[in-house]
Amino acid sequence: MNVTVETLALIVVFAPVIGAIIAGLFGRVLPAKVSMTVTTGLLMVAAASAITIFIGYWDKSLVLPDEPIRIFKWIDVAGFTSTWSIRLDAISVVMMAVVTSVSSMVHLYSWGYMSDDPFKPRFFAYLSLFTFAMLSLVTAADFMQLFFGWEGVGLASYLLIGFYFLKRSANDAQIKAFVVNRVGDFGFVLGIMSVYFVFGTIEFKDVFHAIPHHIHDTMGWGKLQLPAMEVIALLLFIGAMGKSAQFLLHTWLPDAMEGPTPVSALIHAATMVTAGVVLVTLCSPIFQVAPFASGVVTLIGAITAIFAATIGIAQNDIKRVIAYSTCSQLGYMFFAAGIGVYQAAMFHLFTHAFFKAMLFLGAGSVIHGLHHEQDMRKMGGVWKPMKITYAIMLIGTLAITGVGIPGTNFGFAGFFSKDAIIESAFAASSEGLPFATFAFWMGILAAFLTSFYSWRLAFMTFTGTFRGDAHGGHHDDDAHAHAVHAAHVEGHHDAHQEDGVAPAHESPLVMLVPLFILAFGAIFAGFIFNDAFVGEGAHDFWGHAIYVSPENHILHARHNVPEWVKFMPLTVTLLGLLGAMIVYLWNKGLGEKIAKATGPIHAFLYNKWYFDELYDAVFVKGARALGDFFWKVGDQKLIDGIINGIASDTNIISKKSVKVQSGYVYHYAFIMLIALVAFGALVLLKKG
Amino acid sequence: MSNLPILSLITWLPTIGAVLIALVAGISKGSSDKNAGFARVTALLVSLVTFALSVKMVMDFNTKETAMQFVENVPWFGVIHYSLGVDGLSVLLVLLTTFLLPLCVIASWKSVEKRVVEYFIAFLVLESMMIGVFTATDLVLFYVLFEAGLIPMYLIIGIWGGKNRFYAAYKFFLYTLLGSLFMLVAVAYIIVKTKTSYIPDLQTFHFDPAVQKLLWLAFFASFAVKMPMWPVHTWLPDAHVEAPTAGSVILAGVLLKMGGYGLIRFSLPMFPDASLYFQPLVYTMSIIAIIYTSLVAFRQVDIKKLIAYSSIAHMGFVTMGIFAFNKIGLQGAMFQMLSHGFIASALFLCIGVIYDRMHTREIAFYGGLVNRMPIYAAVFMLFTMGNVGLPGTSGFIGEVLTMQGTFLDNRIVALFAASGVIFSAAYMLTMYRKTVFGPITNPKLETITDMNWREVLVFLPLIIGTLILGFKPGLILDFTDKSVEFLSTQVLTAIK
Amino acid sequence: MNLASVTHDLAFMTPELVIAVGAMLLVLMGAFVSKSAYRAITYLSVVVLLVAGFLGVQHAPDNAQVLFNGSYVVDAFGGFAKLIIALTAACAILLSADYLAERNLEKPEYPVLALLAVLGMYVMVSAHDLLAVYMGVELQSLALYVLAAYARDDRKSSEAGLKYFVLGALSSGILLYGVSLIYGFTGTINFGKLMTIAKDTSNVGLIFGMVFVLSGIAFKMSVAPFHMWTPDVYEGAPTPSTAFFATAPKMAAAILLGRFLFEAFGEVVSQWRDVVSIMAVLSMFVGAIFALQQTNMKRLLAYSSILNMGYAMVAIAAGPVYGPSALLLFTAIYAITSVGMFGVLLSMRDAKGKEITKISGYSGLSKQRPLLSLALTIMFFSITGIPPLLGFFGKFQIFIAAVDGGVMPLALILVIASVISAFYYLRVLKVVWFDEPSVEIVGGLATTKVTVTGVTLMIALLTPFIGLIYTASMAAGHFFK
Amino acid sequence: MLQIAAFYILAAVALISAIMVVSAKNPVHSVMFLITIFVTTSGLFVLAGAEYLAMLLIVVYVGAVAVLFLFVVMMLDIDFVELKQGFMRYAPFGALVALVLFAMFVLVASAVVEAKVDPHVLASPTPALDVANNTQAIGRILYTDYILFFQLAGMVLFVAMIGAIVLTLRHKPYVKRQNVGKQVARTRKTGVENTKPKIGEGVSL
Amino acid sequence: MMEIGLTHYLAFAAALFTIGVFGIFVNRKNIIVILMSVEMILLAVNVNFVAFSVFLGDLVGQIFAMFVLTVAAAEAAVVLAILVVYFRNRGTIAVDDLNVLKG
Repeated sequence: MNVTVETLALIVVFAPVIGAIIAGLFGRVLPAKVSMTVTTGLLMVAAASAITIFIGYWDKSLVLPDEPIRIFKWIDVAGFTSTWSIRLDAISVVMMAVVTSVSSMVHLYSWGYMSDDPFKPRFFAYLSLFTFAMLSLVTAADFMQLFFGWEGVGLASYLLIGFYFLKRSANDAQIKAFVVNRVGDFGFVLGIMSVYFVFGTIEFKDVFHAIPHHIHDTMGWGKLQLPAMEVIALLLFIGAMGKSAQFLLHTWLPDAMEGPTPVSALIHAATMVTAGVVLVTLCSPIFQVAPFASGVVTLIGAITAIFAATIGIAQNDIKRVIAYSTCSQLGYMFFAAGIGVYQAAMFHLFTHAFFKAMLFLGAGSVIHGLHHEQDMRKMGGVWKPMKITYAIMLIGTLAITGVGIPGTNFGFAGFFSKDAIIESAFAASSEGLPFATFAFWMGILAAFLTSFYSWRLAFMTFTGTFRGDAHGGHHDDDAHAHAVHAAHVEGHHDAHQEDGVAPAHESPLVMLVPLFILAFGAIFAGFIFNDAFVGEGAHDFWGHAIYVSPENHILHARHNVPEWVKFMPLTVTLLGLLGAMIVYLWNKGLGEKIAKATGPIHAFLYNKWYFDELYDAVFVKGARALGDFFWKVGDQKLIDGIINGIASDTNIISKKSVKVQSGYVYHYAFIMLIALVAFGALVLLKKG
Repeated sequence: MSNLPILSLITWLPTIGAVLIALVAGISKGSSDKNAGFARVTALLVSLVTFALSVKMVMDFNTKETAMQFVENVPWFGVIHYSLGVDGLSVLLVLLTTFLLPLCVIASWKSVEKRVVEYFIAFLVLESMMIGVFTATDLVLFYVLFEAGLIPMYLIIGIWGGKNRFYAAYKFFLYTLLGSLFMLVAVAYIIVKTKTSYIPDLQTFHFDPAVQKLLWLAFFASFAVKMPMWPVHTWLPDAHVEAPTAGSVILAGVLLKMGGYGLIRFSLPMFPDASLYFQPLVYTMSIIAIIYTSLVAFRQVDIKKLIAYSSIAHMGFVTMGIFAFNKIGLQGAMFQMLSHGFIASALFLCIGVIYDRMHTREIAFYGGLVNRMPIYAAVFMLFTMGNVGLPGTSGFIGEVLTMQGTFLDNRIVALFAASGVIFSAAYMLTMYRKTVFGPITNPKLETITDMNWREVLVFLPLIIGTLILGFKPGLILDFTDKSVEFLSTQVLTAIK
Repeated sequence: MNLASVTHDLAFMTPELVIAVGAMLLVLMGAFVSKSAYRAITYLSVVVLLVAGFLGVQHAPDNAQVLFNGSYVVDAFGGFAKLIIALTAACAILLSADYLAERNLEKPEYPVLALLAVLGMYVMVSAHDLLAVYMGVELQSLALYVLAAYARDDRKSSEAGLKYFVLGALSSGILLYGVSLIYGFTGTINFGKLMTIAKDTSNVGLIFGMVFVLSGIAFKMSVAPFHMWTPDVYEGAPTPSTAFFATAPKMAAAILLGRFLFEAFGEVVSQWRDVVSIMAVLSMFVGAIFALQQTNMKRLLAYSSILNMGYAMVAIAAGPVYGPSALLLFTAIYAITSVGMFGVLLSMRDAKGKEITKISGYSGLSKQRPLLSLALTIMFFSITGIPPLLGFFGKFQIFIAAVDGGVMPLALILVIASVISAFYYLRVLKVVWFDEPSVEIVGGLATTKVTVTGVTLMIALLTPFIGLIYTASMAAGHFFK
Repeated sequence: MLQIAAFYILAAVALISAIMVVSAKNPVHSVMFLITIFVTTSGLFVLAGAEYLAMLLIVVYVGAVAVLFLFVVMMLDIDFVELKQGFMRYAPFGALVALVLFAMFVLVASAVVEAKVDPHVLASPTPALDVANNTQAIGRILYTDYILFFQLAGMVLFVAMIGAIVLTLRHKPYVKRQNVGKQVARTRKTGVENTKPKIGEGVSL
Repeated sequence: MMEIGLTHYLAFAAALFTIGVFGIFVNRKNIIVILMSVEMILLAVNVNFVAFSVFLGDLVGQIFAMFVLTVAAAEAAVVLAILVVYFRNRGTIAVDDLNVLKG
């Protein structure tokens, strides 16, 4: 093969954008199939190239260039330089493979899922655009380009969440996603500026090389001086929190489920939300010299993991459950990064991409089969018409709950990555890293909850009897398809209506094939790549991409943790399964009873800890009130009031003083005389 | 060809066109329709030729040079000369002006129905004044043209404006007049003291620091009103709301830039000490502008007002960048001005498109436009994102550079300014959602039509410009580079 | 003083002689030729003025010529002023022709009286002793009193004449009292001698007298607080007379005041700067504030006049070194603009030929008479001082003078007054451009059209060539070192 | 001594008359008191040695101006109005201002003693009495040094003449005036016209 | 000081002037009295001139006074003509009625 890695990388990054441009600009005039074929085809090509690079790198048959591939100069002002580049290192190679493969699967899947939608070209254009943005994010060689991709995926996410533009809730959700992300970006931008302020460059390589010279730098304002590295790390982490929906900035992710399900799979599970993890991993040289910031990462990650899991158990919307699950898993990744096992974080990211995408797509299959019903309370017994989907979902559940046999190399993908994280956390706690102990216990607890809600989902959806009404199942939640669907539904599905069996149908092959492929990943990804990512080969595999300070041996230390620690995750997972079986399989209705019995707690969880309400009251209402205040009081009353007041006062003065002009000669004469006397007196007094 | 007074030509060609229209319309007592047609075509041709000339000028411009280029110099009266010239700071602003004018003419093609002849005369005269402001290298000539623009703009708002146009026109006129007159006093002082009004000479003159402060304030009074900066901004929303679409485009696209240009051209190099002294003041005002007006924009029910407030916020970035006194900040400010010239203009044109159809700018009136106007929705989305400062659009570069420049100088200020990125997203996207997304609820919108080819033609160059500048900011930054560097070193050495 | 020196001196006075002889000849012509000669006389008087104006410049020597034992001075300063006075007066006379004919007032005495008033103004601007001041002022005033009351069947006109006279006579008395004090305390009334005396001795009587004379001239200039007659007289007098009042006499009085203060008291600026400054501020205040309430265009322009004379006072307050050229340039531009504005005012006639003086009558003018409203707009923006119109340069020069002369606070007050005044000018323009027409406006007559067009073109197009006027005013303003 | 007495008497009479001018109810009385002022002031002039002006004052003021006033007062046939309320209301403040003015005048006048005038400054020093008396002295310079003002005074009077005529002269259309030219130019042709009116039509004149 | 000096004359003139001025602005009766007050003012000025002239030994003052006299006569002629015209229009010469023009 004469094709160089550079060429492949270029294909990977730019194939999607070409597809996006074609479908976006000409989608309206070309037949929908053309747009779909072009975008999907190009993504397949990109995926093939990316996987080629990945495999090549993995089996060391391919050497990555040290220098990023420079494409064109973007910004260049006084050392504030950003060049469009493709950075090739372990992180970007892994991410490219993940992104393009998941994305191409999602493209393919969407042929089936979106078959009824009148705006297919637009959808595919957005998907490809997203892929391009994500790729430019993971291959960025400097902070600015990273930010470009960062915002680009934000834009694509915004567009896709609001894809059903007739739906009010979708429109609100898209704005929420964008604005909350912007809050993160606020920190991120400041972080980038701090980087430039401290290092005088924003090129990753130069920055990371220069770190030893700047470890003790401080920055701030006036008397307030803080350690520069901590500040930078924290600010960057705020950005990561936004994108990865971490605790406090998580509120947008569940709402983002308003978008079509393939979008949720691609963006809000497998790729975009992991950008934060990528960022922290990429900046490991900074985080490694910023212990406080790393501690914060650990803490937030751990809180997110448990917090999202608690909410997950109380949700009824199938996609929201998976969304909170995503949130929770991201928490794992973050606390892994926080304690310095970036490799484990990346590993979990990698495996999670497969099984979470698969879960979403499986859920999408169910939703599709049930004509866009998402409420699990109205499901049940779906396994019968959708056996393949059921099987896929079971694999996904096993993968996410991390089923595997400790001490051996047998297990689903999640087993390897999650256990690596939990064990590392324990190892870190014995090293005395901040919040590591907390993270460990939270990880364990979250694993239990993960198992519980994952199985709950599986049981509620697939087993038992169908609880929905035959026709009411499909609803206004898919606004485009609404009109189109009506006929579709009436025509096809009344036929296989049986008692207790869902009026569903198995998804077409075009939707199932991606599921199979992802299932393969979900089963074997952990097994295959365990060694390279977090095992003995980790050091070679990651190379310079991840920096771990010399004192940090957690990745090795995790092998030496006590046995109970190694078995702990599996135990709690099985406990969770047991719990779910008790509540949802064997005792029908127990779920509701528990919910009623724990009234306030359930409400608290069901309402997502009331974060939306809190934010709405504080930020949204606050901003509105402040805006009104500034506008009506500041602008209108005060500023315009003063100005109009001056004008009207002038007018009043004018009205009063014009009376002097009385028309009487003697008044005029008198005034002249007074003036004369006054002027005379003035000069006389001046003379003394 | 090198002897061709190209700057004079660019500057005065529109006026000549205006005179031509006036003469022909005055002589022919024929039907007013015929005159109107003639006025439109002439205005378009003249503005296009002007644009072509300025493109040629930009092509010939030497970006490696810091001195004024294409210099023309003729004694005018006293020490005052009619002297023109462009450097990196002004050359692109000239181009921006000449670029926007043909778009304005096309945008007004059908939407202006009454007094068409006068309208285009006013516009062409205004163009001359605006170009002149950027090409003048004589302080008095600058002032003359700076203020002369008031007359046509007053008439444009007053005659072709909306319901409440008198109030808006008054407010616009009196606000700016007050500001400029203070500047005039300072101009007089400078001329008396230095016996010259040639700007490059003045920039090397060192004023006594105490005097500098007063002069700076006087100049600032004028530029701050023009920018406009909080708290002298309230004329802008009113003016925008009442002005016709093309008037808003010019107002946002060019007139506001005069303030920023003035600060860069005069305040910084001529009064460096005072600029430093007043830096906290400007920072404060900029930050308030960014946060305060963003919050106010959030609450607007009139689309134009919203965009107007957003303009104020964006100009806040410009002032902040300018007063960071470093190259990045200044480059960012220059870029932000030009970029805002594209994006704000385009947004006002977007509003014009639906205003022409429905004659209202109430956000609540609209909703679901995407159903009937997909192309419009896409275009509007692009510029909404540009205004939000999304990377890939020109809006981003300006914001990030000004913030970075400020950050180097003052962390806290940059911190506050960065919060602007959140607010702008919030109000722009909310507005977009309310007007474009959702189902059509207002029956009057059932028959609204998408953009026609003429409207697309107007937007096309703006779209291309916004995107190209977003990806190749060097197109602008290379032009401004030398001049900004010269300026920033000059200022920094003067301060130290 | 012998015959030879009288002949010598008279040679420098050709302009004055032309006017005097012209006036007398025209009176004779009016008396012996039929009534239809009115128009011919009007045009002839315009010719006389143009000739006089031209000669005024032509005969202005490079070095000031002091004539008649130091009573009279012919120099570039006066020459410049004389040209403008003649030009604007000629315009004003031209404006009167059709107006008076339409009202059966077309008597040959009108242009003759105007000519004689101009003669008075010529004496005023050339006066070099207080006797010449007095005679010039009286000659001018007496003619103006008559012109104010000229529409003798109009109640307002005669009231205007009477008011003007009563107050004018009082101001003459004040002026004279001042003159007598100056004379008594110094023994001379000659400006040149006064300067040396004032420099050496600071005498209460002298300064006191100076203030009185200053007040007397300020009255003629309609500077606050001696302005009270202005709006009433402007409103009451026949409009062509008002046009005349608002232009040449203002210029003459301003120049006279300038000369009096600069030449006789130029060495003791501090003695009069306070008074002049107070007057300037008061005038600006009155001109800006009082005008806001006006509904009558003539009154509005009266206050505008007061305002602008306030600006002129700023130039005077700037002192003898920097003030004169600014004073010349400003008052010249003001006078030209002013006569143009009155040209528009005289063009405002309804279908019956009745003049429209209410501002509300201007509504929708732009729809009916676009060119006229364009002219009005240009003039109003010019007098507001908006560049690139001519008015700006006058104001700019005042700023320069104020800075140079160290009266910066006045410049700042000027700024505020300008903005307030812009408000009422804009109010008129708003009515003109934005309101719907209420009455039919038929527009002007031939003579007004000529004047309005001429002035408008001058204001609008002279900007590139402002250097000419500027250089002239600078040269003429340098009479005092 | 006589001089002093004369001065005080004349001055007192003049001032009292002045007050009477202002306060008399009947305008005719006012004119009479005005004449008194002129006459007494004339006396004061004589006392000072300016006899030519004294004479002129009588001739011009009493002979022309005062008579003109009297004539107008009679012609206009004005009612004798009472002093209105306004007078009393404004009088105190007016009087105060007038008093201040007067005080300032006196203050200034008293400073004249210190003022020293350099004789070289004088433009037209009074010649010694043996060279020329007051009238002669004035005559010598009036038509030479002050020829310009003499001419200007002529113009002033000219204006006054034209002004007075133009304001008051009226050509009443119903008054038949003799037009000599017209009478002389009359010929038979123009004088007589023969018409033959039909019945009932009449002749237009 | 038994000698009649310049100050005496000046004081007399000042008094006359003041009374004249006072006459102008306190008068509410008719305009003619105002006109007479004006004449008094001019007379006061003339007294000043003559007094100064005599005491300075300079004729300019008397010449000046003469011209003042002339002008005063001319003024009187003009003003009385205006007054007559005014009376014809209004039928009154009361000072208070002279206020159609105001504001």
